[in-house]
Amino acid sequence: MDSQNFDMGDIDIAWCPGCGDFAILKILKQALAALEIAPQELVVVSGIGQAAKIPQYLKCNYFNGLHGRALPPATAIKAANPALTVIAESGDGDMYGEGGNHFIHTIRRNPDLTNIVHNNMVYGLTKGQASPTSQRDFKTPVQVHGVCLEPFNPLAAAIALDASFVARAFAGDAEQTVEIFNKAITHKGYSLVDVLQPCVSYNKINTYQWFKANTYYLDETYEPTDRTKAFEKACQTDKLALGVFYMSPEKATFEENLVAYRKDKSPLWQRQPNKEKIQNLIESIKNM
Amino acid sequence: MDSQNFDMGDIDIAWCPGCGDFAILKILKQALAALEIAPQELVVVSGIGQAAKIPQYLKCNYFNGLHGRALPPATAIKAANPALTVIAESGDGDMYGEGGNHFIHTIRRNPDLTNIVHNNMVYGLTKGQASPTSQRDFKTPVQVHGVCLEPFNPLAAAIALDASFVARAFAGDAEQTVEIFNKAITHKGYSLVDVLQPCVSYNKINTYQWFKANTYYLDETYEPTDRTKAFEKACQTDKLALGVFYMSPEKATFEENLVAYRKDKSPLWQRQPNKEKIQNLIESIKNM
Amino acid sequence: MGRESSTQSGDVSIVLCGPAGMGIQTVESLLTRILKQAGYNVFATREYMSRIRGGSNSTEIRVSSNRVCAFVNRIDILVGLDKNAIRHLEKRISSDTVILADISSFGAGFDQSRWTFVNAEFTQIASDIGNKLYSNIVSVGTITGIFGIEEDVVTSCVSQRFGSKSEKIVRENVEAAEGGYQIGCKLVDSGKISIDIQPDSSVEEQMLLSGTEAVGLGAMAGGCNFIASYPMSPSTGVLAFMAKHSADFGLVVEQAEDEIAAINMSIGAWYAGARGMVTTSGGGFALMTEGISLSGMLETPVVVHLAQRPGPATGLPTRTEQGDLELALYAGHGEFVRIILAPGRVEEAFYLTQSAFDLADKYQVPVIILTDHYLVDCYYNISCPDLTDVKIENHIHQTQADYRRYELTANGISPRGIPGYGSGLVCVDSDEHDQSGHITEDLDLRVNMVDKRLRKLDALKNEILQPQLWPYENYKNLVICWGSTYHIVKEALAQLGCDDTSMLHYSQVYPLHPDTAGYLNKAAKTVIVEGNATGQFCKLIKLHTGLEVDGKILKYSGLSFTVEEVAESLDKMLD
Amino acid sequence: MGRESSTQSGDVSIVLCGPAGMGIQTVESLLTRILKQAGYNVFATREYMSRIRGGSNSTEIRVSSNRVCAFVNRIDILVGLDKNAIRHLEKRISSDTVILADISSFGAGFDQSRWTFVNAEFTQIASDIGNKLYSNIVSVGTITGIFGIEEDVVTSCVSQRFGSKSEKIVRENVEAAEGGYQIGCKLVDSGKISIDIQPDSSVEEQMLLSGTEAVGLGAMAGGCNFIASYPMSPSTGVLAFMAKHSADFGLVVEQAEDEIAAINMSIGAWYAGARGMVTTSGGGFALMTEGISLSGMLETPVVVHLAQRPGPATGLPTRTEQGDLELALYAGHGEFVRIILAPGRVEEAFYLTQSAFDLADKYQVPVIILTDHYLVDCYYNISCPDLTDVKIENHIHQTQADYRRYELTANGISPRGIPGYGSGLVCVDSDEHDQSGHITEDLDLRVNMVDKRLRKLDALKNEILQPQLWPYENYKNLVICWGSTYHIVKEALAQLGCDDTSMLHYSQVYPLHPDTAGYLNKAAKTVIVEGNATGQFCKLIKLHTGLEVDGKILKYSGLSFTVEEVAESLDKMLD
Ligand SMILES: Cc1ncc(C[n+]2csc(CCOP(=O)(O)OP(=O)(O)O)c2C)c(N)n1
Ligand SMILES: Cc1ncc(C[n+]2csc(CCOP(=O)(O)OP(=O)(O)O)c2C)c(N)n1
Ligand code: SF4
Ligand code: SF4
Ligand SMILES: [Mg+2]
Ligand SMILES: [Mg+2]
Repeated sequence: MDSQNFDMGDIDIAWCPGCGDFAILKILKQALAALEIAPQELVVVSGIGQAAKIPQYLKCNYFNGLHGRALPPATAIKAANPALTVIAESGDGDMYGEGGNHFIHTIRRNPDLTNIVHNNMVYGLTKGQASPTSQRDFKTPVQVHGVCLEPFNPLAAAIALDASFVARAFAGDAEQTVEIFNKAITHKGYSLVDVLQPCVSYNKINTYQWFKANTYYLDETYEPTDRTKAFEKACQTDKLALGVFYMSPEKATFEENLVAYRKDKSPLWQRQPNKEKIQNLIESIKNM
Repeated sequence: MDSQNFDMGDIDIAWCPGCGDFAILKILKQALAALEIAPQELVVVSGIGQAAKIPQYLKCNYFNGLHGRALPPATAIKAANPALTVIAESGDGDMYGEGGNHFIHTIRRNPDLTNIVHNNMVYGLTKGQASPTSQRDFKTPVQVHGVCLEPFNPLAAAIALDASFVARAFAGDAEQTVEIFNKAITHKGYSLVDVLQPCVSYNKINTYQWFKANTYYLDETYEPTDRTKAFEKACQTDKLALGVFYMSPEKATFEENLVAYRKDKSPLWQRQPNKEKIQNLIESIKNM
Repeated sequence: MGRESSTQSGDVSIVLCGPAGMGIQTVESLLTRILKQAGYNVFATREYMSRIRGGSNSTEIRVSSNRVCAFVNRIDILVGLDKNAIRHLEKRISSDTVILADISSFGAGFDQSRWTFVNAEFTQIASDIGNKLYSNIVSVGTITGIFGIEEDVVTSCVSQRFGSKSEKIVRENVEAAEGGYQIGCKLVDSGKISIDIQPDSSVEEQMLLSGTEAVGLGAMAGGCNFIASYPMSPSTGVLAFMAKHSADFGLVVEQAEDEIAAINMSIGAWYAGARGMVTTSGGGFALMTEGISLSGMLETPVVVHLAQRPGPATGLPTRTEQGDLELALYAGHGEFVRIILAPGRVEEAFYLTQSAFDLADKYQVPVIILTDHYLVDCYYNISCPDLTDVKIENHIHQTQADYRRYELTANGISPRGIPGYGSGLVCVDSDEHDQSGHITEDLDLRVNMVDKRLRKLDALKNEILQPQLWPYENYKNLVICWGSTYHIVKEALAQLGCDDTSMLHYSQVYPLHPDTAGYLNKAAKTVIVEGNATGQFCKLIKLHTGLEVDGKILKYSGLSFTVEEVAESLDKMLD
Repeated sequence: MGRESSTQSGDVSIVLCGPAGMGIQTVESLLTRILKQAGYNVFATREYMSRIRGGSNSTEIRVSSNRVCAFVNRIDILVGLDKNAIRHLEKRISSDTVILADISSFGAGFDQSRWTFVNAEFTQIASDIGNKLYSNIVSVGTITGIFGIEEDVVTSCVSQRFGSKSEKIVRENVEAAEGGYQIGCKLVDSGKISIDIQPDSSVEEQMLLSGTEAVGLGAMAGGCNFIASYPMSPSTGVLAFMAKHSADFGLVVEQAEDEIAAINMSIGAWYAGARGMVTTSGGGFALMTEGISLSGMLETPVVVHLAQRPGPATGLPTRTEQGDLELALYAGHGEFVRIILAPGRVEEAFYLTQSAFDLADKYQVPVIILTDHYLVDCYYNISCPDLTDVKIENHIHQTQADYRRYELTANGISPRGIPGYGSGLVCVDSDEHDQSGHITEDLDLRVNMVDKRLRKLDALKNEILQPQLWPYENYKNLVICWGSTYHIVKEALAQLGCDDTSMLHYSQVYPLHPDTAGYLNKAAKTVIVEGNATGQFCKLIKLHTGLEVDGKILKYSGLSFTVEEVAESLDKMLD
């Protein structure tokens, strides 16, 4: 499939020229095309932020919900219709800040969806405050004396939660990021891809150059099944490794665990209440 | 100091006879007494749940707030008056479920408070639904077919977030738990003590016996400064280790980082708005 | 007992009281089932503390020749399982109350002089059988003995109830019941107690149903196949009910990490074509406020069951109140349309919950079902809900390639597609959006979209439920109420027996029925009965009609109104 | 220009328009400061899209002989920084508008025929200096030239503004301004444009202040020393303002992980004796709903700045609306007292925010300061706030050993202790509690506690702000408004010049002033002006007075009302 299948034509894109989000949009289209996913079978769920605008610029079904709340509807959409391909995509503030609790518990739930996080280490849309991943001493109009909180380490956290698939990518490297997206989307279960994304307007520290200088790829010999090793890698923050950090031992997905699909595989929208069964239930309560 | 200093006298305690919460209350009193903390200088902050009732039965200042929201007011109280000893204490549902986002970000903030979690692996007060730490296959009136989410591993998560102090204790062992509480309370910075607590009414799986059979203490040679080792220990869930898992390299606390105390060490309540300074600021804005 | 010759004849109020954990709930459910099986009209309501063990909890069971469905203050027979029971219910005990208790177990020095005590050796008999814990079953037996129910019915009900346990346990329970039964018979024989209540032939075909079960069943009948919620009293029962039947009925039931996740999940489920709901109470609903607004903006339906309890904040977790009406009315930032239903009866909880899903689907708005602790927790015999006439509605459209989710239409309702059904794309957006669902900064379009969303209020006006006027078309006095107080007010009016006073009960509180002003204007005097401190429904009426209600009967102690206090207050106000 | 002989003489509306990221904000702030320094009355308001680069944003700067403080539709001079500017403002451009633009940069084929264009080579001059980006500074120079401001004033302002940059940059900016200045002078000389505005001697002692700064300064003056918030337009500016001055003033400023943390932190801070606040917008406030209820129950004060933007849900993040009044009024489950202030002017934003902290402290209730995007974002010259008469209140009590946090008192207010000050213990509880703050199931006490909490409403009734009536004590028509529309309605009335019409402006919306009915009853006709679609304040008036407002002027496009449209609508309605 050609990635143009996902193009929206001549639209006005609200991102700043040079923003890493453009690269991620392009990469996403390529990955989706390579996987032959029809726009009609795809749902992109996002929150609010610059990153969260991505489905607006992609030919797909989408649910552009509340700030911080991409994962709960994404999980529910997948649960309501497991045949859909579901991608939950948003910014670092959205996913790890406002949405932090859903991040934790979605990983525990393990729905078969792909969670792509545009990690620009800043709140872009609201004009440059610190995000949970902002580095120490990063100065902003709110963090006037520099950030003094420990930066959130999404990979270490996801590995600690035994996430099914954990990867980091860099928006500046299309080729390998397409690869990683492909793996994440085809992976069964929850997969996290934290994508390092330069914000040219509000993050003058973690620029394209900085990311290039401070990242490297996990090599061929790296085994993503060793949780402790993966954790160690994730904790290494002087240089940021890229690639697939961790894949947990296979576990059932959220949808697979749902009793709703034990006898009936059809999506929920195709089901009608069964009057007779309900009437029987009423009868059995009556006789209790 | 005698631990009776913290007794409330002849009060009606709403916990079930035999509940592990009684043991934790007693242990807490002992630790506080050993540390010679005056009730007037102590603030216990809790959410809602059985565990969260603990300050009601302790002679102390307390803030018994909303379900899931113990950590934000605890952080603020410490920030508003760093001289106070602040303990944030609640149940596993409260801290890791409803309050999960605050758990993450409080660790990042590193206020000098002690976070004690009564981990009974169940929602006690609401009559026995699964909590985030409930084990797989645990059956409840809501999880009728058994829990199928990955149990939340608070220690692994805290270590992933590079928490300042991370420990696990068992309510059934007063002596060693007093020790751990002492260490946690005297530790500078955020300290987590996850206390395994039998719930005699709603958790018939993780009983006193079960905990006894399934725990052991980290031995003398264990070094709590190695993050990877600590993580490995935390991930080991066939048998649960007890003791201090991890202490991060020393970092500044939230209060220490606050510019509010750079020039003035007095608690916020002693400060009055400085009219002259404000008038000067107005003047300087005028001339901008 | 004093009762038998009093006007309450044919209607007995039995109250069981004891600490949590002592099995009152077992007693209650067993006793109500036996009584119902014996053909009596039965009503039960509990009041209990927010604790698992200890304290004092009580259950009122009314047994009656005619159907009764309301909480009364009067206690005819009090079964006190411990000493505290007497203190706990002190205010409700009168000289007519017979207190059945094992007084020996209350310890020495217990003052029996103040009220009418009848000793019953519950504990002794239980101990003889082998375990003091059986004393609650003994008390069940005693009551059934007093009622002169066939002993067979009693023993078979007891065996059925414990059927899943070991044979020994079943046998011992039966023995306990029989032991109690003998006590009961003796009490009647000795003339200490007697009861004059007739079985009612219509009861046999009826069922005992609680508000919780009614909401749950109604949801299933409404096609609900998805529920995500976070436990919170008194709303959790609905979640548990759905969970219990999830495998059989193919329902997705998920305990969310918090209420915010719950509502966002349910909205997501609706987006994908499911029929989703959440069940919660005030504090949880407060957290869902932003989600309610999301539903309004996305025009993706959602059904919320809001079971009220007293606030603010944590308040009284196991008590009742009607204090969250205004929260339900105004929750959510920005302006959009909602529907709020407030069933007055258990049957209605079924039918209205069923219809909530159709309404939500049809108008693409949030629908809130406002109940309270009292309603969800009480139960009584009702005619079995009948699905014959329930129409299964379906408002999902198959999309075409040029599908636009927010097409501007005359009535404000745009055909709702779902992803994966049709060749179109379904784009929903919490930002202001164009017809295709894409974010817009076109401020003329903004105005059109606001208007479109608000237009739905007109569209749904034809479906507003008529408030129920009872018993007279013409009245001098009008007593207004809403939600769970239906039967209480009705019985109070019946008790007062005024022939110039009617009740006007609302089971849809918003939008308020346009005939409201008409009803009120017809009355010389209007009184409202509400379970809150500020008269929230009163304010809603004023807002919509400009009319001031003349009198207010408000209660916010955490307990439901009793028939007597409503009657008494009305009596004072209406003369 | 056409203006000079028109009635608008003495008052010019200059609008600058260009894409985000092109430095309009620099132009605006530089220009307003220069104009103010030159002794002109200045007003500025922006409208912009929710994006960082591109799109079309505009700023209106009104310069005038007399003080003006309101948004007008009229554009006298439009400085178009790109081609889209013209399209973006199309509806506001009239035949009297002079469009100043570097038309050569608009590309070939640009149609100049429709309006009055005056070419100004912003880009050329900028490029000559070395960077096209200077073209915005060139435009600043041009305007100052047109106004005939002393060149010295201009260059010194420009150097001051860029003083922290390299010498080269300062020099180039000054050159750009000078280049523009020449253009301006030439335009005047050639008669293409001329301006007739007098400096106002009172301006010198005044300051330019935005609503954001006023709220921030007011908070500081109110003793606020703690703010925890989560960024959300248009409320974030207050957080940034406090952060900027945190070191100097010893403030704790924390960006919370979410709004729930923010409000719970601020309540915690108050508990410990700090004066805490949060700043947020509708969606964030929705998430704080449970926290508002907590403040009500704990009787621990909190101050919330709620800067409204259009909803529902994400809505229009950078636009304005008055759509969250009802949310503010009813947020929180259960029943408790709150205060809602809605400053109408920038000065008032200062004074009311200051007093919000005292009110919160005194009555131990949540106080909400309801502003909106328009108010926080606009600025104009005002008299410098004066702290001389501001009384520093302090309501914290030193505790004794027998201290009880919730002592039942006649006015409902219990002395508030804090931990660590005194020998008592301070116990606050979100459950219903006894006087000592311990959880209770005593239902009589429950009633007492509800009554106590609600009694505070009576206590604070003496401090409700009188609505402002202007200009006539006696009137036939009354135009009601609240919050940010103060100056707009006032100017509209002034423009209409009716001698029988007054404005009644509310800067405290709740509790509603008891004289309201009196004011309304005096009028033959009442009209409300509100920035929402359903007339929320109108409903509040109806609820409290039973009175229906005769006419509604509502706007919910995302833009503020303009003076002209209010005047026009009033003109139609009042005759
Ligand atoms: C409840 C709520 N709080 C706050 C906001 C304001 N808000 C919108 S986007 C955003 C942060 C965006 O940061 P991030 O998720 O990192 O995305 P980016 O813009 O950097 O891509 C915030 C705070 C909101 N829309 N809703
Ligand atoms: C917002 C909100 N949601 C839900 C509840 C109901 N609730 C009270 S306690 C509790 C869970 C308690 O579990 P845990 O924290 O593990 O404490 P435990 O009772 O087991 O000690 C819940 C769900 C509430 N009070 N507030
Ligand atoms: S602000 Fe940053 S993240 Fe947002 S569009 Fe611009 S460059 Fe990208
Ligand atoms: S329910 Fe469990 S946790 Fe709660 S008091 Fe009883 S034993 Fe303890
Ligand atoms: Mg970001
Ligand atoms: Mg628990």
